[in-house]
Amino acid sequence: MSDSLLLNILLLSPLLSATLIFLLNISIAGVKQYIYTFLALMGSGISALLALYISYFSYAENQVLGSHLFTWLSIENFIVEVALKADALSSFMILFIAPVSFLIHVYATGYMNKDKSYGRFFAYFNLFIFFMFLLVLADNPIIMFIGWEGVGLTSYALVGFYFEDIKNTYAGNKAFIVNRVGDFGFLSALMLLFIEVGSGGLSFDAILSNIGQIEPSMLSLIAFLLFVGAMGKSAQIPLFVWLPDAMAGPTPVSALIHAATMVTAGVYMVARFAPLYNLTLDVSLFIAYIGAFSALFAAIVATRQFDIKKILAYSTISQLGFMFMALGVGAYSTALFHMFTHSFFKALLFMGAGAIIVAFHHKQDIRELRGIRESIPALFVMMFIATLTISAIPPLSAFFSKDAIMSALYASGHIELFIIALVASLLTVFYMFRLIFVVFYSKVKQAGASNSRSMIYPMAVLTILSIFAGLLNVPEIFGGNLNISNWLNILDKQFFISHSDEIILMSVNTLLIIGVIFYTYKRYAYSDTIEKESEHSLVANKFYIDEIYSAVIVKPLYALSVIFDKNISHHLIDNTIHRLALYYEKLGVVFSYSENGNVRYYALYMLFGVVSGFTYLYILLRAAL
Amino acid sequence: MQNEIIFAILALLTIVSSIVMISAHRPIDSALAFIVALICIAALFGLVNATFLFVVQIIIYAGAILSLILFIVMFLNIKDENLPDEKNKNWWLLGTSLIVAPFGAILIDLIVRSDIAVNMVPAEGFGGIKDVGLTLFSKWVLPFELVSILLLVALVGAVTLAKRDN
Amino acid sequence: MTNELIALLVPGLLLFSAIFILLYGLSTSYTKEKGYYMTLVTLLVTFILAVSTISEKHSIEVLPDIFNSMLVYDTFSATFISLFLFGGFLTLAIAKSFIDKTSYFTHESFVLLLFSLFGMVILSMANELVTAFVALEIASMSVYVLVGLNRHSLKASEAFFKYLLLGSFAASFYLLGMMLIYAQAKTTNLDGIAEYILHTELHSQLLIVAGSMLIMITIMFKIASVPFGAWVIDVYEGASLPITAYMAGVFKIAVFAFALRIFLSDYISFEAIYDPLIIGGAVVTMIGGSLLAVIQNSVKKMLAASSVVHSGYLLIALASIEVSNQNAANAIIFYLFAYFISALGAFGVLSYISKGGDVLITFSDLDGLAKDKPLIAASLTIFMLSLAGFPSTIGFIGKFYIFTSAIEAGNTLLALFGALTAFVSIYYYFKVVVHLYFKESVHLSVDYGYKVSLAFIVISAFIVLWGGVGTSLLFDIPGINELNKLTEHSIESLGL
Amino acid sequence: MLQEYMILSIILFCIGVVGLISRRNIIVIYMSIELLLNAVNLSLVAISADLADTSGQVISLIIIAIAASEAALFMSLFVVLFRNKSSLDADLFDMLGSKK
Amino acid sequence: MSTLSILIFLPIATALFLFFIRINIQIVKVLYMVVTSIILYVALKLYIDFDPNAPMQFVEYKVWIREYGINYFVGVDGVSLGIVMMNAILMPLIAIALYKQRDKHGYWIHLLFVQGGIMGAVLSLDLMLFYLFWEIMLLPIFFMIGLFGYGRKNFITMKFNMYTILGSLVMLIAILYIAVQYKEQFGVYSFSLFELKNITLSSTQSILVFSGFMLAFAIKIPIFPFHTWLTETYRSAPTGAVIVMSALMAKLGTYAIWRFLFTLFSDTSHEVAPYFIALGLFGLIFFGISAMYQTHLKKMFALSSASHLSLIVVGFFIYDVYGLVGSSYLMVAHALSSAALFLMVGMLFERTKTHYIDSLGGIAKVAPRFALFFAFFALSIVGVPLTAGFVAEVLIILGAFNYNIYIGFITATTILIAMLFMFKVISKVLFGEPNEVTKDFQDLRMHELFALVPLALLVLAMGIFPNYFIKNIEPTAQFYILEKEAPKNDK
Repeated sequence: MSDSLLLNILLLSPLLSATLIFLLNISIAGVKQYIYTFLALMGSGISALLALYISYFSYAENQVLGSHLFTWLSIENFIVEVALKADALSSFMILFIAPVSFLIHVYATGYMNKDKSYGRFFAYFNLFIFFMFLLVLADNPIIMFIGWEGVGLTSYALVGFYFEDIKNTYAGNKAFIVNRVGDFGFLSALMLLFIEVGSGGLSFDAILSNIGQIEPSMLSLIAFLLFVGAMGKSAQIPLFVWLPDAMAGPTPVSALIHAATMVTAGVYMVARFAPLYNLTLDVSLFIAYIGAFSALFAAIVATRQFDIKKILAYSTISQLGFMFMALGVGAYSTALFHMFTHSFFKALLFMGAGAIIVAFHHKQDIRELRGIRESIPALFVMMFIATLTISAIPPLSAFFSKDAIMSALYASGHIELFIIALVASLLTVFYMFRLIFVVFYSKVKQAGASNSRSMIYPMAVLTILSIFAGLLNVPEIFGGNLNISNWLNILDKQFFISHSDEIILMSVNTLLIIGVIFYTYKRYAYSDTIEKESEHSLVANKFYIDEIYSAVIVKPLYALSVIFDKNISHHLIDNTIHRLALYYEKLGVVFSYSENGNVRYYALYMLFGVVSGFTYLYILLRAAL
Repeated sequence: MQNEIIFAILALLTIVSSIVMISAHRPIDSALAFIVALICIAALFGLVNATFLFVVQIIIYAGAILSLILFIVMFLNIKDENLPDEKNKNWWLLGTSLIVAPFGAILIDLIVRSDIAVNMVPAEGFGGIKDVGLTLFSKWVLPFELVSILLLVALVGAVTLAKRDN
Repeated sequence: MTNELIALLVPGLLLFSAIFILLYGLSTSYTKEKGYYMTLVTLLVTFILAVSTISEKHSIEVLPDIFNSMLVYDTFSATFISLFLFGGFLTLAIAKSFIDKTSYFTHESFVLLLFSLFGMVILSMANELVTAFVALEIASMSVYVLVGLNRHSLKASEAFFKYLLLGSFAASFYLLGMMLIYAQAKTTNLDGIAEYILHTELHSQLLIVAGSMLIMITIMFKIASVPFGAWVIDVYEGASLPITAYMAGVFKIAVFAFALRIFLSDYISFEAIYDPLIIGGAVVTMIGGSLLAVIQNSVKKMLAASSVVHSGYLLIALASIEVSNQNAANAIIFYLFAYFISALGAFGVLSYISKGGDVLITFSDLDGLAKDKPLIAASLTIFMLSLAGFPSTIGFIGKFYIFTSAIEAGNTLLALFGALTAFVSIYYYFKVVVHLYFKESVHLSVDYGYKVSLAFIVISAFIVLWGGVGTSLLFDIPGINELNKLTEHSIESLGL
Repeated sequence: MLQEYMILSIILFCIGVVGLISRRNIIVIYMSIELLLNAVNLSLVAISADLADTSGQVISLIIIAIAASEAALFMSLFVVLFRNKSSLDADLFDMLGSKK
Repeated sequence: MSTLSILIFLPIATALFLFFIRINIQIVKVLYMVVTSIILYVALKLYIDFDPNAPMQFVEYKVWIREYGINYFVGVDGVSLGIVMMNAILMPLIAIALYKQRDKHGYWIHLLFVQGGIMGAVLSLDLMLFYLFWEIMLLPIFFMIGLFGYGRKNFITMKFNMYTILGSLVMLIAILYIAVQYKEQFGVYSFSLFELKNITLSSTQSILVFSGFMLAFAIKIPIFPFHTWLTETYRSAPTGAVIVMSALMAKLGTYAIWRFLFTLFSDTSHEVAPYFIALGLFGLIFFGISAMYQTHLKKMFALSSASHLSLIVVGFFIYDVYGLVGSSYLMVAHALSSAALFLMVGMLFERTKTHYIDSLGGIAKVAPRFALFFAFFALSIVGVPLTAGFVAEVLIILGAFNYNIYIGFITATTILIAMLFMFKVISKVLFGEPNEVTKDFQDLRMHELFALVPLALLVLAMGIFPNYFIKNIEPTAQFYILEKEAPKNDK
């Protein structure tokens, strides 16, 4: 089997299964559910296997797979090939995307069991994977952009999956629209890139090898615009507003799209353009700050949320903020590694939340979900491990990844970033354990349904991954050799930090975390503190960001629309035209007074004509003579 | 010189009677003033040796047409109270005169400016019936014939319009 | 047959036929049918005679010894004669239903129609002012009477009154002008005047300029240009429909025949003096006409008012005639044909559906006619499109020629103005279409009968379309090119 | 003499025009029209005398004939109008106007 | 008869034939299908035989009005090919989708007529011929709105008609003006596009004449501020007419910019391009934002069309190969999507008797197929990847950035603009719980699917394999660019 064929199959098998499911779904009513299950799992399963295979070879033999499908567009210099390339970065991406996708597929077969839109769901789901693969495997940014937009689109469809409730639809709309604002930046950046260096080819390699020719200010602009795209996709300030709302979708969707894969696309993109960002330090720093504020802001907001999925959503924003901080200071592989671990534990958290939701009659408010530990012990264990992971308790995976970020921040010399990151990470611990303690440690008890095995087993796999994934990139200090960083081989900025400093950092960090856990336990476990927390505080209302956006952007646009259509188009232009016509007719009426039917007046007009004609003639003749 | 004086008197008379014609309230007065004007014009014809035209003018205009008008006036038996009540007649007359004045003035100015008189001396018998007749039947036979058709048309038309239903 | 013979035969036949019907009408064996068909046959025969002489360029003086060079028979006059004989024929043919349903089309009406055509024939051949005037008067007086034909109708009488009064008024201007020209040029022959103008300076042409202006005013009166055309709506409305059609289509052509001849032979020397006047006239005519047309409720009055606008277009072309370039004259002839066939058709349709009544045909009377009588509605629509100058109709080609010639003469703005009035005219012409097709029918289905009238309406509609797209590429029927060639020959024959 | 004649004729013409427009009585209007024609005739005859050419007189003869035919039509007009409205007031006949 | 003449005259001749022959409506429909299918077949053959690299093909030349040098002169190149194909494809599909709804002879006759008219206008290379078709294709629409429209149809069809004719008449004068100029410079009249472009005009002249042409096109497209006929007209027009107007006739306006203005006044076009780019961009945003608050589906889609057409105008006036190709591509792409959307709005109206989005909702639940297609076409208007619109928008944005970076940014807002309203439509119409109006909504019938599926496939194909289609347009665009850049020989 040739290598390019492997890539093609990897990419197209989800598409094929999506198409098949889709066609079955729209053309034949009452298809047996297992057919869909089979198709969906085949699609994602094949690609997961292939992804593992390809990544392994990339890792082990450093080989770069490529595949050229066809020419998408070729106009003058603008030659866009539909080409796939699995270099280290891409391979790394598919390494976790494909398996996690597959696991979530399996999970979803349980979650969506007996749902009447079962087929539709998996059609979208597989389509999403296709676009995600396209995004990470594309060899040029235009095709990447197609994948980029495609995941946004499928995300839209999946968020609004239960469209009977119009609110879900609006959440989907919001997701897509905000994403598109980011895409606006991304696309603009691509266009500028092409104009600057497009004549040398549009593949990533060609572009990145030519960026030296671009003048710095333009380069900064491009870098900034690219990051605007990332902001949208990865839900960073100010374009984060869609993500919490996107929780309206079925939980597997949240797990897959809004935790593990799509939202990380921004990180991937920035890493992909690492050579560019290395040249634009101003923009990089900007990214770091945006990441920092996002991390802090989301963490603060998450502390006063009650919806279990919303908490996780804000947590995602916050974690993405960490990644961007790392990216901003140039620690690309560190960011990528955190993304890697994050995808496991965050997916796990979401799946756990989903399992809870399914088990407890679709209740999502943590105040109503109290005391459920006894009825779902396995879930509790997995959720607890995941929470520990996200809190970066050593030696769980996130410890390695988050610690690397903290060290990089510290070493980069931006202490303010480091402090923000620290605070955010402590807040993370706080809100996550708030969730755990409120839900599982309660005096009240309630019983729920049990979850199907198809839901539990994938979670178990992810639990294991969450625990051990960190081992793939153990830093030197623990005797590791940073396997992943080396494999990725991105132009990371090198930070020097002494081992003693690093150990101090780690220990202080860990101690603080444990302290926070205890504080949280005191505050929430077996207590009613949660009931006393207001839903109307500034934080609970996310600092009124949605309202501000609505007042600043949506409402003015709407008002503008009224002004444009009513006042300008209708009143100003159209009425002027109507009035002109009306005046013409009125003038006709006025003129018709001359046609009064009296013959003497008619003769008088003739006389007027004669006299004025002669006056003219006389003046002319006088002049001529 | 004598001719000029006669011309002046006749011209004045013509103008005065024309003005009377257009301003008289009753049509019968107008008609009588018009007769005077027509006769003056006939005399002016005579003054330039147009003897045949002089006769024709008297016969056709003063005789035929005017009697036709008078006949109509009588026939229709328009009483004074049936006459239009022309309250603003004088204003109209004045206004129209003012409007038409530039037209007349311009034409008169143009006529004065143009030196059109050639002052040929007429031959013997000029303007007599024979002279006119010869010209009419040599040079102007076509218009003449056409006029006959025109009269026929007028006749047919008048009959068509004025005849009673059977 | 020689051209001279035809030149005599055509008016002669008309005259003979007129007098014959006049006398025959007194006989008891006379019926309306007979009179109608005699007239029709006369027109057909004379038309065929005239049309046989239009194919080539020629120009002769008719009996120059007897008529003293007062009549000229050239392609120009042949074309015009064919045009209005055809027009008269078509009017009468379409009016069949109208004539049958009314009582006032007595034998005199046919006589007068023939007389008026006779007058027009002479007018288009006249090469001398007095002859032309008498011919014009023959035509006019016949038409005056035709207007007032329906003696019992107050409207007709009033129209007759206005037309007669104002017509006489205008005629006196003609006479005054003729007198002034004669006073200076010492001749009334067009060629003689042209010669005089050619050999003298402006200061000895003053009276000719003034006189020509007065004659032009008469022409403007006859073609109903603002401000001399105030009569037109009233008179068109008062007259019965076939007569209105006749006036709008045929009579206007005859007047233009003379106007063009006099313009091309004499006035053209004063082009610089008259152009601004004609342009001014064209502008006010177009504005005035379209202002009046938009407010009308009666279709007939709307058509009348719009005929004023069409006169405006003709004036545009008239103003665009230049010494060096006489394309505009071709344009006028073409446009006259275009207008006449369209207007005739439009009035014809109205007369066809009016059932001979004296009632106004308002727009709402046309409501929903298309459902009932699709053929009539389609024909009327075609006529409206043509009048509006919509492409694929002859009216468009006419406008095209006029605007082109105007631009060629440097009157681009005038052409633009013409286009804008054409734009306004879309409103009132399409209003008819709207009523025909889009409004619900209010009256019951009526059988109009008279397939002959209908046939001629449809034929006219086809001519309108053929004149708009027709080309000998498709069938061997004379189309735009041939018409164009004809107009060119006509104008060129004036110089022969 | 020619110019004087022509000036007189213009004056008469103008008077005729004034009468035609200002007066409401149709008979007077008709007479004004006749006056217009006579004014023209006057000049033609004068021109004829000046040129010593009878053509001018012939033309005026023709004009007189035309005037006669006009007269015929006007007479019938009077009859028709009077029959309809029992009046010869020009202002009464305004039913065809387009005034709104 | 040769290919192009068949395309133009077969529909017209059939329409005329059907007008005079009163036959059963079923036969009319069958005949309609037969004729439009023949046209489609001929057009496809044309597409296959089309040689992308040859300048003007299938040229036919016959003398029409000799005296004035007006000829029957038609030909096809990369620019016109797209509209020809759209015309050929859409017409049978309209019939398939609507054949049950419309039982009036006139409907089909007018559609045939307009097909021929549009073919003629697109293929004409003689200005008078173009003008002829440009005007007569108005008539069927005028009649269709008047006969089968809704609301204040009479007023609106008149307004539309007059508005358009105003532009046309001014254009007529402009055409005549350059023809006369040609005559003065070369001694004979000619209305042939390729001869007229040799004339030399002063800059004032050429700007004035340019404006004359542009007015007509601007009204037809419409460009701000000549758009006020648009919403009302679309709202009142029956489905067939709306499709023809939005998918074909409006595109003719933009097509004509390229075909005539760029050929005749390439310098002037270049000079005034900034103004039209500005106007186009303003229109893009203006119409997009105007559409936001609409509740009437057709009005909203009308404004959406206007917004996209403004984008097309921007693309053309950017006047580089990306702009030209992108705009031509968008013409076709938008034609497909908007035709399908209006078709579906028509189906919607037929089923629910309403056009107001507020009274709709929940259709996705009762009619999933309908919802699917509706959402698909709506999204293709928004320009999501894998649809044709995306390709076109990317190209236009690229051209815009190439032209000027600020223009580029404003142009790029196009990917935001359409969303402002499109998502509102999708949500309100398709999603939520079905209400009284929509609870018995019938899903797409078989024949409707037959009409929509080809459109959807074509939109997808054009989005996924754009190069296959663009290779037919690009050489023509390149040709124009070369011509623009080449200095005029006699100046």
